[in-house]
Amino acid sequence: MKKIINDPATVVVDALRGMALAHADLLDVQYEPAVVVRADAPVPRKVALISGGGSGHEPLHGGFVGRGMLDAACPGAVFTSPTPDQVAAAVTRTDGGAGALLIVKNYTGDVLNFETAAELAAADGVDVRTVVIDDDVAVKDSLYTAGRRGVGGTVLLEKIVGAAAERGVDLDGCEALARRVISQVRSMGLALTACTVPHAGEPSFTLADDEMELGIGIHGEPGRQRVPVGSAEVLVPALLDPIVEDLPFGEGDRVLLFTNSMGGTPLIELYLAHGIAERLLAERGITVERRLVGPYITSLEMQGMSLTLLKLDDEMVELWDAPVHTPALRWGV
Amino acid sequence: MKKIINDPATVVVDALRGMALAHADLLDVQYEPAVVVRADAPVPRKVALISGGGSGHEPLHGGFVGRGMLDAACPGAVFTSPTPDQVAAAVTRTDGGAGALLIVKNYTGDVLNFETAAELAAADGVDVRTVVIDDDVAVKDSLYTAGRRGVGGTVLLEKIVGAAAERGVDLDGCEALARRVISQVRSMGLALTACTVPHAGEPSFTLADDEMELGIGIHGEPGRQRVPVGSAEVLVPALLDPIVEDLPFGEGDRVLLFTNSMGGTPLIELYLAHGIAERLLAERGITVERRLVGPYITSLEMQGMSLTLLKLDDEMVELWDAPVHTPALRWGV
Amino acid sequence: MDCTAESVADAMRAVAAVVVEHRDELIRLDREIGDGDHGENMARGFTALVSKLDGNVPSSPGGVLRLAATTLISTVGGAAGPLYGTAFLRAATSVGDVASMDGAVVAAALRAALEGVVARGKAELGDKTMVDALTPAVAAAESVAATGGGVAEVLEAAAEAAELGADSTVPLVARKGRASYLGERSAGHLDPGARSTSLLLRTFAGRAR
Amino acid sequence: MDCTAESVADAMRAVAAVVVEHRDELIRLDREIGDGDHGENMARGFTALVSKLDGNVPSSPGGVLRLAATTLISTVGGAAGPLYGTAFLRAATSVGDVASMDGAVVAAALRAALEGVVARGKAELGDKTMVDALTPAVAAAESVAATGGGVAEVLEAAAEAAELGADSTVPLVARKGRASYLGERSAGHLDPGARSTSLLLRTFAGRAR
Ligand SMILES: Nc1ncnc2c1ncn2[C@@H]1O[C@H](COP(=O)(O)OP(=O)(O)O)[C@@H](O)[C@H]1O
Ligand SMILES: Nc1ncnc2c1ncn2[C@@H]1O[C@H](COP(=O)(O)OP(=O)(O)O)[C@@H](O)[C@H]1O
Ligand SMILES: [Mg+2]
Ligand SMILES: [Mg+2]
Ligand SMILES: [Mg+2]
Ligand SMILES: [Mg+2]
Repeated sequence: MKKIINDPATVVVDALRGMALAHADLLDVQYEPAVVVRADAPVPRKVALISGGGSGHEPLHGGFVGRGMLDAACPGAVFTSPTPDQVAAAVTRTDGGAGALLIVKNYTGDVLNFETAAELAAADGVDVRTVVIDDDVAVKDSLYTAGRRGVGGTVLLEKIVGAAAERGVDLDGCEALARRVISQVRSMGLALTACTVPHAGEPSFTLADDEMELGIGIHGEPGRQRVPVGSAEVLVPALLDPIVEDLPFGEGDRVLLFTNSMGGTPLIELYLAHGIAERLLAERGITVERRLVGPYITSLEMQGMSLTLLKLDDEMVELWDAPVHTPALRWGV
Repeated sequence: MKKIINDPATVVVDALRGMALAHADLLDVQYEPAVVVRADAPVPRKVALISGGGSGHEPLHGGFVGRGMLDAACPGAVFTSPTPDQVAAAVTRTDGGAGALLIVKNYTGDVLNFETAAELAAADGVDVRTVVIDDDVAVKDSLYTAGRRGVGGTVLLEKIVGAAAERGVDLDGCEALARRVISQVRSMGLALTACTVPHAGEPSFTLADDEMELGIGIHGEPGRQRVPVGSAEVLVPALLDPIVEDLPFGEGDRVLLFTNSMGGTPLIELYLAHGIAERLLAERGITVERRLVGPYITSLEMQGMSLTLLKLDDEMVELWDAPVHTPALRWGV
Repeated sequence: MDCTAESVADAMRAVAAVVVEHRDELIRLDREIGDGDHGENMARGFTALVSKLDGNVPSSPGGVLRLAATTLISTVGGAAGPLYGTAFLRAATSVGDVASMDGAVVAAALRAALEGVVARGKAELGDKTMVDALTPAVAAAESVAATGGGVAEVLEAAAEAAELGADSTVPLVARKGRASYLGERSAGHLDPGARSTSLLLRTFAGRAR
Repeated sequence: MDCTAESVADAMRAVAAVVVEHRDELIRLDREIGDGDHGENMARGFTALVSKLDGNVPSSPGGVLRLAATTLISTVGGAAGPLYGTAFLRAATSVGDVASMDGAVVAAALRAALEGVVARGKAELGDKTMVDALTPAVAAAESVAATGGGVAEVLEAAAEAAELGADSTVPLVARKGRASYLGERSAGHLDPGARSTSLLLRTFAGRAR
């Protein structure tokens, strides 16, 4: 394992210290328990948007804290969901009197820990709602699994609902919008290499030189299927087709295409893949109206990528374009 | 070699196609010869800022084309400087009547190709100036080498001079400012893993599990010294000390600290390293007034990082803060 | 033996040592069909519990169990944190404020723990989770307690059954937790949470002797 | 033999084939002390030259050399592009518009090429660059031409000297180009540009026989 770290047990806190210094104008970082809070929190009469999950997916979620997106993020240990007291502290710190919306990615650990936190916060009299995002089409037979995982769609959800909350939409409205985004977003990812969790010290899995994991999650957990690596012309439809067919997306649909790096895949490959995905969508008569290309929801140093497709309507486009000022996404300000 | 590509010979053009689709509002991409041009070029009476170099360092340089930064970028083959006709075409496309400033990283190939292009453009009657950036303190004995390489300082140079050009500073002024930045910026990098150039198909070098290359360039060329990997508390000063001692930077100096990933190092490690660098600078009485943290000048999928330190004055701070609207850097708009 | 607050606290310290010792094994098991953090999560949680117990042991066995619950909930994270946390919380409630536990109290506490885990995680027997270790352990504990067995006998029976239960997860296809994403590929691996449950019970049994 | 535009064009086609054949070797050499692109750069440039020559061969040897120069400059990039480009440009100028070259014209063209490379790249003998192959080649060519040698003899002598010159770069510490960043670690490796220069001259010599 080669990493720029000190003690594996303190990686998250050590990184938070650097993040706090790098973005002191935007973020207020608490350590006991660990919470990344918007510098001007609580914002009076604004719905507080809170998310979190295991660390190792940076910039998700801490990089999305700030005006027009999250009010707080709760970073767990690497690939381990945060504890309820982190989430409860986040609610307390950001509650502006309009309630809090918890954005939870669908993993057993995340769901259980946020559930406990919601009980604690409700006991404190805060109106807390929870939405669970499960956009990963790679997980089949959800009856026989923990259900579809929350992956790339989370970034789009946080941006769009973040913009609504910033505009003063109330808790009911934010919750309904979040559920609408969840119902219209689908993702799938692949890994060319594994990643190494610092405290584990060894890669999560091993792939031969000509193999990839199709349908990988974002936690270094193996994917659904190990298949031979192909050219980009083969890989991109292997992700895109299941996504399109799942919702399904069809001719005439307007979409946001999010081409994401798992961390180790460089931008030159990502742009290359993005170009192919746009071409394939055009061939299906689907209009790409907005796009996001870059490493926004990652798995440490894993090489690989994911595609996310969100069916847009006018309101979502407007909310996507609305100002955002966070470490990782910034426009309109 | 595992990459999301088709034919290694067309990687750059294939990636440019995706980039053009992803950023159609900002960029106009030409293919024969390959040039990434600001969508609203030429901007009348504005000095045209042009840079370029081998591809594989994304987002450098194409990701820095746009308002407040570059007017055009010339992407060569991967790790191969562009040809003179690319640069000449960039000058022709962006010349707004106020002349052009070529920003060249100090590598034999880049210098020679831009030199030829400058001759071609001058023959066409355009006032062309060239500045060569050589901020890599890892290269010693510059009398016996091709001189120090241009690395991380390039990003800061392009942002600061780009802001000046956008404000209407003339060619003399832009050139003088560029030379001032070059005189005050220093960098150094390290690699934990090698990268693989697509057409080569094999890693540029091999490192044992406990080795790193200190003083790595950005082209997968081996560094000056192969040393054992240490903890972040050892690695960060190994980069920072030679930088601070070179200029030298001293107590009371105001600086911009740029903590850069070589591509494969994830943000969690980068923030961790950034935090240590800030602490070490504070211990030396050096004030970090601005910072940039992320993968902005990379070596494909290489794991590693670099630090860049720029001594600031009021004018540079103001120009750094000025609006910029490019694919990779965006604020104030 | 006397099953007082002090002896439950000692058992918790012993569990912490065992979990730390088996940290890498649990990580490896979780790497195979999960995300490789189970050993680290459990070690972090029980290490935190040990420092909380230092010089500050609650006055009843139930108090120690409650402290274990809140500490695990606030330090473990992941799926295991809330599940083990709920297990200890329900056990604590079941034990109440008795000063010393006997075999029947222990068996009832185990039953409450199992019910908590199932209430939280909704896993059924055969889903390849810690429930597969805990369910037979509870049954064995109850049958020994029903015939008047003491704490040592109850826990010995539970530990033995948990080991067999954990081993029974190997051929199973996971239907809950992270391993379920693997589908058929999860078969052939021991479930890390079932393994940690059997380690816990084995250690408790060892201290009760 | 007759050294006309057609035969120079044929020689360029032969060079392209040889460069493509040695592409991986040149990449490997450049990977060791550079950035691993020299073989790809040269193959790209000469392949482009071959398509330009298809059905459109300039009317004089000088014209072919000039076409080689502009094509290499606009397709090779890196250090090698401008250096080989300048070399062919200066050679073309030196040859002028003669319809066929003799030994003396070839030797003079090689001298002009060397001067162009040195003017552009400022490398001295012993800096571990293509100059170390080209310099002895020019000297050998000139001495054969001075005693009335024909094109074939002149190029044979140049090729032989270039090979020795290229080999002589192995122990050197680079002081120019990318290899110079390695300092002492550049010693023990053959310079890729010197190797490609010797391949070019060997191929020219082969076609001249
Ligand atoms: N729904 C569930 N019910 C019971 N146990 C579960 C459930 N989901 C997961 N587990 C247990 O949790 C263990 C994994 O714990 P851990 O690795 O710490 O959490 P995570 O899966 O969040 O990384 C599994 O091996 C399994 O025994
Ligand atoms: N200043 C110079 N003068 C002469 N030859 C040089 C000089 N710099 C580099 N070279 C030659 O160029 C070769 C490298 O070419 P190439 O790999 O194509 O370009 P780059 O170094 O830009 O990647 C070296 O092996 C060396 O022979
Ligand atoms: Mg986990
Ligand atoms: Mg090169
Ligand atoms: Mg786990
Ligand atoms: Mg090279």
